[in-house]
Amino acid sequence: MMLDVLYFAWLRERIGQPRERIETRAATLRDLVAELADRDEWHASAFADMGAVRCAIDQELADLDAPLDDAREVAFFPPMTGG
Amino acid sequence: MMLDVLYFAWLRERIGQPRERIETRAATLRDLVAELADRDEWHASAFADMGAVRCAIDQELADLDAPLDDAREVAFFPPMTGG
Amino acid sequence: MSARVQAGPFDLAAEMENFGRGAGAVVTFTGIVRDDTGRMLALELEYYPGMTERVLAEYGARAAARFGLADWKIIHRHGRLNLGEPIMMVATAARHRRAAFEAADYLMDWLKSRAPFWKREIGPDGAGAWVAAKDSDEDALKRW
Amino acid sequence: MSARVQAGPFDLAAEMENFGRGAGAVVTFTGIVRDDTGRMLALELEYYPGMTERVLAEYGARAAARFGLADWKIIHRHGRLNLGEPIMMVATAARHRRAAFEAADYLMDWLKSRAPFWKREIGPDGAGAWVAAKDSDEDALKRW
Repeated sequence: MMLDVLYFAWLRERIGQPRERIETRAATLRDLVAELADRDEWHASAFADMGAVRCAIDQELADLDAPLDDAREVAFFPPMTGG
Repeated sequence: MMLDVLYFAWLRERIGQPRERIETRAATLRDLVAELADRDEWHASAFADMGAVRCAIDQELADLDAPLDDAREVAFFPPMTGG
Repeated sequence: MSARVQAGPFDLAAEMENFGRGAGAVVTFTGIVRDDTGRMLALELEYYPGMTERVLAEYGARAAARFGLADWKIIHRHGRLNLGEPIMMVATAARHRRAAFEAADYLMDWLKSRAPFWKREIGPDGAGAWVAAKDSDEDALKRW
Repeated sequence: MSARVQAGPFDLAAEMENFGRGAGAVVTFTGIVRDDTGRMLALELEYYPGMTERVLAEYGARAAARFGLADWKIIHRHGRLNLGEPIMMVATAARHRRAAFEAADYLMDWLKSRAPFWKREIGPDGAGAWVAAKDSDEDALKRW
Protein backbone atom coordinates (compact mmCIF):
# COMPACT_ATOMS: atom_id res chain seq x y z
CA MET A 1 0.00 0.00 0.00
CA MET A 2 0.98 3.65 -0.42
CA LEU A 3 1.69 5.53 2.77
CA ASP A 4 2.64 9.11 3.65
CA VAL A 5 5.31 9.09 6.33
CA LEU A 6 5.88 12.34 8.24
CA TYR A 7 8.83 13.28 10.45
CA PHE A 8 9.05 16.05 13.02
CA ALA A 9 11.77 17.82 15.00
CA TRP A 10 15.09 15.92 15.18
CA LEU A 11 13.66 12.94 13.29
CA ARG A 12 12.95 15.28 10.38
CA GLU A 13 16.49 16.64 10.63
CA ARG A 14 18.18 13.23 10.73
CA ILE A 15 16.17 11.91 7.83
CA GLY A 16 16.61 15.15 5.91
CA GLN A 17 13.01 15.62 4.82
CA PRO A 18 9.66 16.34 6.46
CA ARG A 19 7.74 13.62 4.60
CA GLU A 20 8.01 10.90 2.05
CA ARG A 21 5.54 8.76 0.19
CA ILE A 22 6.40 5.08 0.32
CA GLU A 23 5.10 1.72 -0.86
CA THR A 24 5.01 -0.84 1.93
CA ARG A 25 3.57 -4.17 3.00
CA ALA A 26 4.37 -3.67 6.69
CA ALA A 27 1.61 -5.04 8.95
CA THR A 28 2.43 -3.00 12.04
CA LEU A 29 4.26 0.17 12.96
CA ARG A 30 7.13 -1.98 14.24
CA ASP A 31 7.46 -3.66 10.83
CA LEU A 32 7.37 -0.28 9.14
CA VAL A 33 10.11 1.11 11.41
CA ALA A 34 12.33 -1.91 10.62
CA GLU A 35 11.74 -1.41 6.91
CA LEU A 36 12.47 2.35 7.05
CA ALA A 37 15.57 1.92 9.25
CA ASP A 38 16.96 -0.41 6.57
CA ARG A 39 16.78 2.23 3.86
CA ASP A 40 19.95 4.22 4.61
CA GLU A 41 22.12 5.50 7.43
CA TRP A 42 19.95 8.59 7.96
CA HIS A 43 16.82 6.55 8.53
CA ALA A 44 18.83 4.14 10.64
CA SER A 45 20.06 6.93 12.90
CA ALA A 46 16.56 8.40 13.26
CA PHE A 47 15.17 5.06 14.42
CA ALA A 48 18.18 3.94 16.48
CA ASP A 49 16.48 4.57 19.84
CA MET A 50 12.76 3.88 19.60
CA GLY A 51 12.36 4.71 23.28
CA ALA A 52 12.76 8.34 22.22
CA VAL A 53 10.28 8.14 19.34
CA ARG A 54 6.49 8.53 19.40
CA CYS A 55 4.23 7.46 16.54
CA ALA A 56 0.84 8.36 15.13
CA ILE A 57 -1.35 6.56 12.61
CA ASP A 58 -3.69 8.87 10.75
CA GLN A 59 -3.02 11.55 13.35
CA GLU A 60 -3.84 9.37 16.36
CA LEU A 61 -1.09 8.33 18.79
CA ALA A 62 -0.33 4.64 18.37
CA ASP A 63 2.16 2.20 19.83
CA LEU A 64 4.59 0.08 17.85
CA ASP A 65 2.35 -2.98 17.85
CA ALA A 66 -0.52 -1.10 16.26
CA PRO A 67 -1.61 -2.60 12.91
CA LEU A 68 -1.34 -0.34 9.89
CA ASP A 69 -4.51 -1.74 8.28
CA ASP A 70 -5.56 0.83 5.71
CA ALA A 71 -3.62 3.74 7.22
CA ARG A 72 -2.91 6.63 4.89
CA GLU A 73 -0.53 8.66 7.04
CA VAL A 74 2.03 7.68 9.65
CA ALA A 75 4.10 10.15 11.66
CA PHE A 76 7.24 9.81 13.80
CA PHE A 77 8.32 12.42 16.32
CA PRO A 78 10.01 12.93 19.71
CA PRO A 79 7.94 13.20 22.92
CA MET A 80 5.84 16.35 22.71
CA THR A 81 6.86 19.55 24.44
CA GLY A 82 3.81 21.80 24.19
CA GLY A 83 2.54 24.47 26.55
CA MET B 1 -10.81 57.06 76.27
CA MET B 2 -12.41 58.20 73.01
CA LEU B 3 -12.97 55.48 70.43
CA ASP B 4 -14.38 55.38 66.93
CA VAL B 5 -16.62 52.33 66.55
CA LEU B 6 -17.44 51.20 63.00
CA TYR B 7 -20.19 48.82 61.89
CA PHE B 8 -20.51 47.01 58.58
CA ALA B 9 -23.20 45.07 56.69
CA TRP B 10 -26.09 43.86 58.88
CA LEU B 11 -24.45 45.18 62.05
CA ARG B 12 -24.56 48.66 60.50
CA GLU B 13 -28.21 48.14 59.60
CA ARG B 14 -29.25 46.90 63.03
CA ILE B 15 -27.46 49.70 64.81
CA GLY B 16 -28.71 52.24 62.28
CA GLN B 17 -25.43 54.05 61.68
CA PRO B 18 -22.06 53.21 60.14
CA ARG B 19 -19.98 54.66 62.98
CA GLU B 20 -20.14 56.39 66.32
CA ARG B 21 -17.63 58.08 68.56
CA ILE B 22 -17.83 56.91 72.14
CA GLU B 23 -16.18 57.45 75.51
CA THR B 24 -15.29 54.14 77.18
CA ARG B 25 -13.19 52.57 79.90
CA ALA B 26 -13.54 49.04 78.53
CA ALA B 27 -10.30 47.06 78.90
CA THR B 28 -11.01 44.44 76.23
CA LEU B 29 -13.20 44.01 73.17
CA ARG B 30 -15.46 41.77 75.26
CA ASP B 31 -15.98 44.55 77.79
CA LEU B 32 -16.69 47.00 75.00
CA VAL B 33 -19.29 44.72 73.44
CA ALA B 34 -21.07 44.33 76.79
CA GLU B 35 -21.06 48.10 77.22
CA LEU B 36 -22.39 48.75 73.70
CA ALA B 37 -25.05 46.00 73.91
CA ASP B 38 -26.40 47.73 77.02
CA ARG B 39 -27.02 51.02 75.20
CA ASP B 40 -30.35 50.20 73.50
CA GLU B 41 -32.28 47.44 71.78
CA TRP B 42 -30.60 48.09 68.41
CA HIS B 43 -27.14 47.61 69.82
CA ALA B 44 -28.40 44.63 71.81
CA SER B 45 -29.75 42.94 68.69
CA ALA B 46 -26.52 43.58 66.75
CA PHE B 47 -24.45 41.90 69.45
CA ALA B 48 -26.94 39.14 70.34
CA ASP B 49 -24.92 36.39 68.64
CA MET B 50 -21.21 37.10 68.90
CA GLY B 51 -20.43 33.87 67.05
CA ALA B 52 -21.59 35.71 63.93
CA VAL B 53 -19.52 38.83 64.58
CA ARG B 54 -15.89 39.54 63.75
CA CYS B 55 -13.88 42.39 65.25
CA ALA B 56 -10.92 44.53 64.33
CA ILE B 57 -8.83 46.88 66.45
CA ASP B 58 -7.18 49.65 64.46
CA GLN B 59 -7.92 47.71 61.28
CA GLU B 60 -6.35 44.45 62.46
CA LEU B 61 -8.53 41.39 63.13
CA ALA B 62 -8.71 40.75 66.86
CA ASP B 63 -10.54 38.34 69.14
CA LEU B 64 -12.84 39.27 72.00
CA ASP B 65 -10.14 38.93 74.62
CA ALA B 66 -7.86 41.40 72.91
CA PRO B 67 -7.00 44.41 75.11
CA LEU B 68 -8.06 47.81 73.78
CA ASP B 69 -4.98 49.57 75.15
CA ASP B 70 -4.70 52.82 73.25
CA ALA B 71 -6.88 51.75 70.32
CA ARG B 72 -8.38 54.55 68.26
CA GLU B 73 -10.74 52.57 66.03
CA VAL B 74 -12.72 49.39 66.60
CA ALA B 75 -14.87 47.71 63.96
CA PHE B 76 -17.59 45.05 64.11
CA PHE B 77 -18.76 43.09 61.08
CA PRO B 78 -20.03 39.71 59.90
CA PRO B 79 -17.60 37.08 58.53
CA MET B 80 -16.10 38.40 55.30
CA THR B 81 -17.38 37.36 51.91
CA GLY B 82 -14.81 38.69 49.45
CA GLY B 83 -13.73 37.29 46.12
CA MET C 1 2.83 44.16 42.79
CA SER C 2 -0.28 46.08 43.68
CA ALA C 3 -3.71 45.85 45.26
CA ARG C 4 -6.58 48.24 44.86
CA VAL C 5 -10.29 48.67 45.56
CA GLN C 6 -12.47 50.61 43.18
CA ALA C 7 -16.13 51.13 42.27
CA GLY C 8 -15.69 51.21 38.49
CA PRO C 9 -14.94 48.36 36.11
CA PHE C 10 -11.40 47.26 35.25
CA ASP C 11 -9.93 46.34 31.89
CA LEU C 12 -8.15 42.98 32.01
CA ALA C 13 -6.04 43.83 28.95
CA ALA C 14 -4.85 47.17 30.29
CA GLU C 15 -4.12 45.60 33.67
CA MET C 16 -2.03 42.86 32.06
CA GLU C 17 0.07 45.29 30.03
CA ASN C 18 3.67 45.02 31.28
CA PHE C 19 2.54 42.61 33.96
CA GLY C 20 5.05 39.96 35.00
CA ARG C 21 7.92 40.85 32.66
CA GLY C 22 10.52 38.11 32.65
CA ALA C 23 8.15 35.48 34.07
CA GLY C 24 7.34 32.29 32.21
CA ALA C 25 3.79 31.86 33.45
CA VAL C 26 0.92 34.24 34.13
CA VAL C 27 -2.37 33.16 35.69
CA THR C 28 -5.43 35.38 36.02
CA PHE C 29 -8.64 34.76 37.89
CA THR C 30 -11.73 36.88 37.30
CA GLY C 31 -14.80 36.58 39.50
CA ILE C 32 -18.11 37.51 37.87
CA VAL C 33 -21.50 38.33 39.42
CA ARG C 34 -23.57 35.18 39.04
CA ASP C 35 -27.13 34.39 39.98
CA ASP C 36 -27.49 31.17 41.95
CA THR C 37 -31.03 31.89 43.11
CA GLY C 38 -32.82 32.92 39.94
CA ARG C 39 -34.05 36.07 41.67
CA MET C 40 -30.93 38.22 41.77
CA LEU C 41 -30.33 41.32 39.65
CA ALA C 42 -27.17 42.63 41.23
CA LEU C 43 -24.78 42.41 44.14
CA GLU C 44 -23.95 45.24 46.49
CA LEU C 45 -20.48 45.09 48.02
CA GLU C 46 -19.54 46.98 51.13
CA TYR C 47 -15.92 47.26 52.30
CA TYR C 48 -13.78 48.78 55.03
CA PRO C 49 -11.76 51.61 53.47
CA GLY C 50 -8.22 51.45 54.77
CA MET C 51 -8.35 47.97 56.24
CA THR C 52 -9.46 46.29 53.01
CA GLU C 53 -6.63 47.75 50.93
CA ARG C 54 -4.13 46.83 53.61
CA VAL C 55 -5.36 43.23 53.85
CA LEU C 56 -5.26 42.78 50.06
CA ALA C 57 -1.68 44.09 49.92
CA GLU C 58 -0.71 41.88 52.84
CA TYR C 59 -2.02 38.70 51.20
CA GLY C 60 -0.38 39.66 47.91
CA ALA C 61 2.98 40.06 49.64
CA ARG C 62 2.49 36.81 51.50
CA ALA C 63 1.74 34.93 48.27
CA ALA C 64 4.76 36.53 46.59
CA ALA C 65 7.08 35.31 49.36
CA ARG C 66 5.57 31.85 49.58
CA PHE C 67 5.41 31.08 45.86
CA GLY C 68 8.32 33.19 44.64
CA LEU C 69 6.17 35.39 42.45
CA ALA C 70 7.73 37.74 39.90
CA ASP C 71 4.59 39.89 40.06
CA TRP C 72 1.05 39.96 41.42
CA LYS C 73 -2.00 42.18 41.18
CA ILE C 74 -5.33 42.24 43.01
CA ILE C 75 -8.26 44.45 41.99
CA HIS C 76 -11.54 44.25 43.89
CA ARG C 77 -14.64 46.31 43.20
CA HIS C 78 -17.23 47.62 45.63
CA GLY C 79 -20.69 49.17 45.29
CA ARG C 80 -23.47 47.88 43.09
CA LEU C 81 -22.49 45.30 40.45
CA ASN C 82 -24.96 43.89 37.97
CA LEU C 83 -25.21 40.26 36.88
CA GLY C 84 -22.38 39.38 34.53
CA GLU C 85 -20.09 42.18 35.71
CA PRO C 86 -16.58 41.29 36.91
CA ILE C 87 -16.26 41.68 40.70
CA MET C 88 -12.55 41.18 41.10
CA MET C 89 -9.39 39.85 39.57
CA VAL C 90 -6.17 38.34 40.76
CA ALA C 91 -3.10 37.92 38.55
CA THR C 92 0.10 36.08 39.42
CA ALA C 93 3.35 35.76 37.48
CA ALA C 94 6.08 33.25 38.21
CA ARG C 95 8.96 31.49 36.55
CA HIS C 96 7.03 28.22 36.42
CA ARG C 97 3.37 27.49 35.95
CA ARG C 98 2.81 25.48 39.12
CA ALA C 99 3.77 28.45 41.31
CA ALA C 100 1.58 30.86 39.34
CA PHE C 101 -1.45 28.53 39.58
CA GLU C 102 -0.99 27.81 43.26
CA ALA C 103 -0.48 31.45 44.18
CA ALA C 104 -3.69 32.50 42.41
CA ASP C 105 -5.61 29.67 44.04
CA TYR C 106 -4.14 30.58 47.46
CA LEU C 107 -5.04 34.24 47.06
CA MET C 108 -8.61 33.41 46.10
CA ASP C 109 -9.03 31.13 49.10
CA TRP C 110 -7.81 33.87 51.43
CA LEU C 111 -9.76 36.67 49.81
CA LYS C 112 -13.01 34.68 50.06
CA SER C 113 -12.83 34.45 53.84
CA ARG C 114 -10.46 37.17 54.96
CA ALA C 115 -10.80 40.19 52.68
CA PRO C 116 -13.08 42.74 54.38
CA PHE C 117 -15.97 42.74 51.89
CA TRP C 118 -19.63 42.01 52.53
CA LYS C 119 -22.02 41.10 49.77
CA ARG C 120 -25.74 41.65 49.59
CA GLU C 121 -28.08 40.33 46.93
CA ILE C 122 -30.30 42.82 45.17
CA GLY C 123 -33.53 41.38 43.78
CA PRO C 124 -36.46 42.89 41.88
CA ASP C 125 -37.82 44.19 45.23
CA GLY C 126 -34.60 45.93 46.18
CA ALA C 127 -32.02 44.99 48.77
CA GLY C 128 -32.21 41.39 49.93
CA ALA C 129 -30.21 39.15 52.21
CA TRP C 130 -26.57 39.57 53.08
CA VAL C 131 -24.60 36.65 51.63
CA ALA C 132 -23.54 34.34 54.46
CA ALA C 133 -19.95 33.15 54.70
CA LYS C 134 -19.64 29.50 53.71
CA ASP C 135 -18.05 26.86 55.90
CA SER C 136 -16.53 25.41 52.75
CA ASP C 137 -14.68 28.70 52.16
CA GLU C 138 -13.33 28.63 55.70
CA ASP C 139 -12.32 24.99 55.26
CA ALA C 140 -10.49 25.85 52.05
CA LEU C 141 -7.95 27.83 54.09
CA LYS C 142 -6.76 24.64 55.73
CA ARG C 143 -5.25 23.57 52.42
CA TRP C 144 -2.48 26.14 52.82
CA MET D 1 -15.27 26.52 23.11
CA SER D 2 -12.43 26.67 20.62
CA ALA D 3 -8.83 25.67 19.97
CA ARG D 4 -6.50 27.13 17.40
CA VAL D 5 -2.88 27.18 16.32
CA GLN D 6 -1.37 30.31 14.81
CA ALA D 7 1.99 31.91 14.06
CA GLY D 8 1.08 35.46 15.06
CA PRO D 9 0.51 36.93 18.50
CA PHE D 10 -2.86 36.89 20.25
CA ASP D 11 -4.58 39.61 22.22
CA LEU D 12 -5.71 38.39 25.62
CA ALA D 13 -8.31 41.15 25.92
CA ALA D 14 -9.88 40.48 22.53
CA GLU D 15 -9.90 36.75 23.23
CA MET D 16 -11.66 37.27 26.55
CA GLU D 17 -14.39 39.47 25.05
CA ASN D 18 -17.67 37.59 25.45
CA PHE D 19 -15.81 34.63 26.89
CA GLY D 20 -17.68 32.57 29.48
CA ARG D 21 -20.94 34.50 29.60
CA GLY D 22 -23.02 33.40 32.55
CA ALA D 23 -20.06 31.83 34.38
CA GLY D 24 -18.98 32.97 37.82
CA ALA D 25 -15.27 32.30 37.43
CA VAL D 26 -12.79 32.71 34.59
CA VAL D 27 -9.18 31.53 34.80
CA THR D 28 -6.53 32.26 32.18
CA PHE D 29 -3.06 30.87 31.86
CA THR D 30 -0.47 32.47 29.57
CA GLY D 31 2.86 30.82 28.87
CA ILE D 32 5.72 33.15 27.97
CA VAL D 33 9.10 32.44 26.33
CA ARG D 34 11.61 32.39 29.15
CA ASP D 35 15.36 31.87 29.15
CA ASP D 36 16.54 29.29 31.66
CA THR D 37 20.01 28.94 30.17
CA GLY D 38 21.18 32.52 29.81
CA ARG D 39 22.04 31.82 26.16
CA MET D 40 18.64 31.73 24.49
CA LEU D 41 17.25 34.41 22.20
CA ALA D 42 14.13 32.69 20.96
CA LEU D 43 12.19 29.45 20.71
CA GLU D 44 11.18 27.76 17.50
CA LEU D 45 8.02 25.68 17.71
CA GLU D 46 7.16 23.00 15.20
CA TYR D 47 3.73 21.36 15.12
CA TYR D 48 1.73 18.76 13.22
CA PRO D 49 -0.94 20.60 11.21
CA GLY D 50 -4.20 18.72 11.49
CA MET D 51 -3.29 16.51 14.40
CA THR D 52 -2.31 19.35 16.72
CA GLU D 53 -5.59 21.24 16.28
CA ARG D 54 -7.53 18.01 16.76
CA VAL D 55 -5.67 17.11 19.96
CA LEU D 56 -6.16 20.60 21.43
CA ALA D 57 -9.90 20.48 20.70
CA GLU D 58 -10.09 16.98 22.17
CA TYR D 59 -8.49 18.00 25.46
CA GLY D 60 -10.66 21.09 25.64
CA ALA D 61 -13.79 18.97 25.25
CA ARG D 62 -12.51 16.48 27.79
CA ALA D 63 -11.87 19.25 30.35
CA ALA D 64 -15.32 20.72 29.66
CA ALA D 65 -17.01 17.40 30.39
CA ARG D 66 -14.91 16.60 33.43
CA PHE D 67 -15.11 19.99 35.15
CA GLY D 68 -18.47 21.16 33.82
CA LEU D 69 -17.03 24.16 32.02
CA ALA D 70 -19.29 26.89 30.64
CA ASP D 71 -16.58 27.81 28.13
CA TRP D 72 -12.95 27.12 27.25
CA LYS D 73 -10.39 28.40 24.78
CA ILE D 74 -6.92 27.24 23.79
CA ILE D 75 -4.58 29.23 21.56
CA HIS D 76 -1.09 27.92 20.81
CA ARG D 77 1.49 29.61 18.63
CA HIS D 78 4.10 28.03 16.37
CA GLY D 79 7.16 29.30 14.52
CA ARG D 80 9.84 31.57 15.96
CA LEU D 81 8.99 33.30 19.24
CA ASN D 82 11.33 35.74 20.91
CA LEU D 83 12.06 35.94 24.64
CA GLY D 84 9.16 37.51 26.49
CA GLU D 85 6.59 36.68 23.82
CA PRO D 86 3.47 34.74 24.82
CA ILE D 87 3.58 31.15 23.50
CA MET D 88 0.09 30.01 24.34
CA MET D 89 -2.97 30.62 26.45
CA VAL D 90 -5.71 28.58 28.01
CA ALA D 91 -8.92 30.07 29.39
CA THR D 92 -11.60 28.25 31.35
CA ALA D 93 -14.98 29.47 32.59
CA ALA D 94 -17.12 27.70 35.15
CA ARG D 95 -19.86 28.38 37.66
CA HIS D 96 -17.43 28.05 40.55
CA ARG D 97 -13.79 28.95 40.90
CA ARG D 98 -12.48 25.53 41.92
CA ALA D 99 -13.63 23.98 38.63
CA ALA D 100 -12.16 26.82 36.55
CA PHE D 101 -8.79 26.54 38.31
CA GLU D 102 -8.62 22.77 38.09
CA ALA D 103 -9.62 22.68 34.43
CA ALA D 104 -6.90 25.18 33.48
CA ASP D 105 -4.33 23.26 35.50
CA TYR D 106 -5.47 19.97 33.92
CA LEU D 107 -5.29 21.38 30.40
CA MET D 108 -1.78 22.71 30.97
CA ASP D 109 -0.58 19.36 32.29
CA TRP D 110 -1.96 17.58 29.22
CA LEU D 111 -0.75 20.13 26.72
CA LYS D 112 2.80 19.96 28.12
CA SER D 113 3.15 16.27 27.35
CA ARG D 114 0.49 15.47 24.78
CA ALA D 115 0.01 18.42 22.45
CA PRO D 116 2.02 17.79 19.26
CA PHE D 117 4.50 20.65 19.51
CA TRP D 118 8.28 20.46 19.55
CA LYS D 119 10.45 23.29 20.83
CA ARG D 120 13.95 24.21 19.86
CA GLU D 121 16.13 26.84 21.51
CA ILE D 122 17.64 29.49 19.31
CA GLY D 123 20.89 31.01 20.61
CA PRO D 124 23.26 33.67 19.27
CA ASP D 125 24.77 31.01 16.97
CA GLY D 126 21.44 29.99 15.48
CA ALA D 127 19.39 26.86 16.03
CA GLY D 128 20.37 24.90 19.12
CA ALA D 129 19.09 21.83 20.91
CA TRP D 130 15.56 20.51 20.79
CA VAL D 131 13.98 20.85 24.21
CA ALA D 132 13.72 17.41 25.81
CA ALA D 133 10.46 16.27 27.37
CA LYS D 134 10.65 16.31 31.17
CA ASP D 135 9.86 13.32 33.33
CA SER D 136 8.22 15.72 35.76
CA ASP D 137 5.76 16.78 33.04
CA GLU D 138 4.90 13.16 32.35
CA ASP D 139 4.51 12.52 36.07
CA ALA D 140 2.15 15.50 36.36
CA LEU D 141 -0.41 13.60 34.26
CA LYS D 142 -0.82 11.06 37.04
CA ARG D 143 -2.51 13.72 39.15
CA TRP D 144 -5.61 13.48 36.95
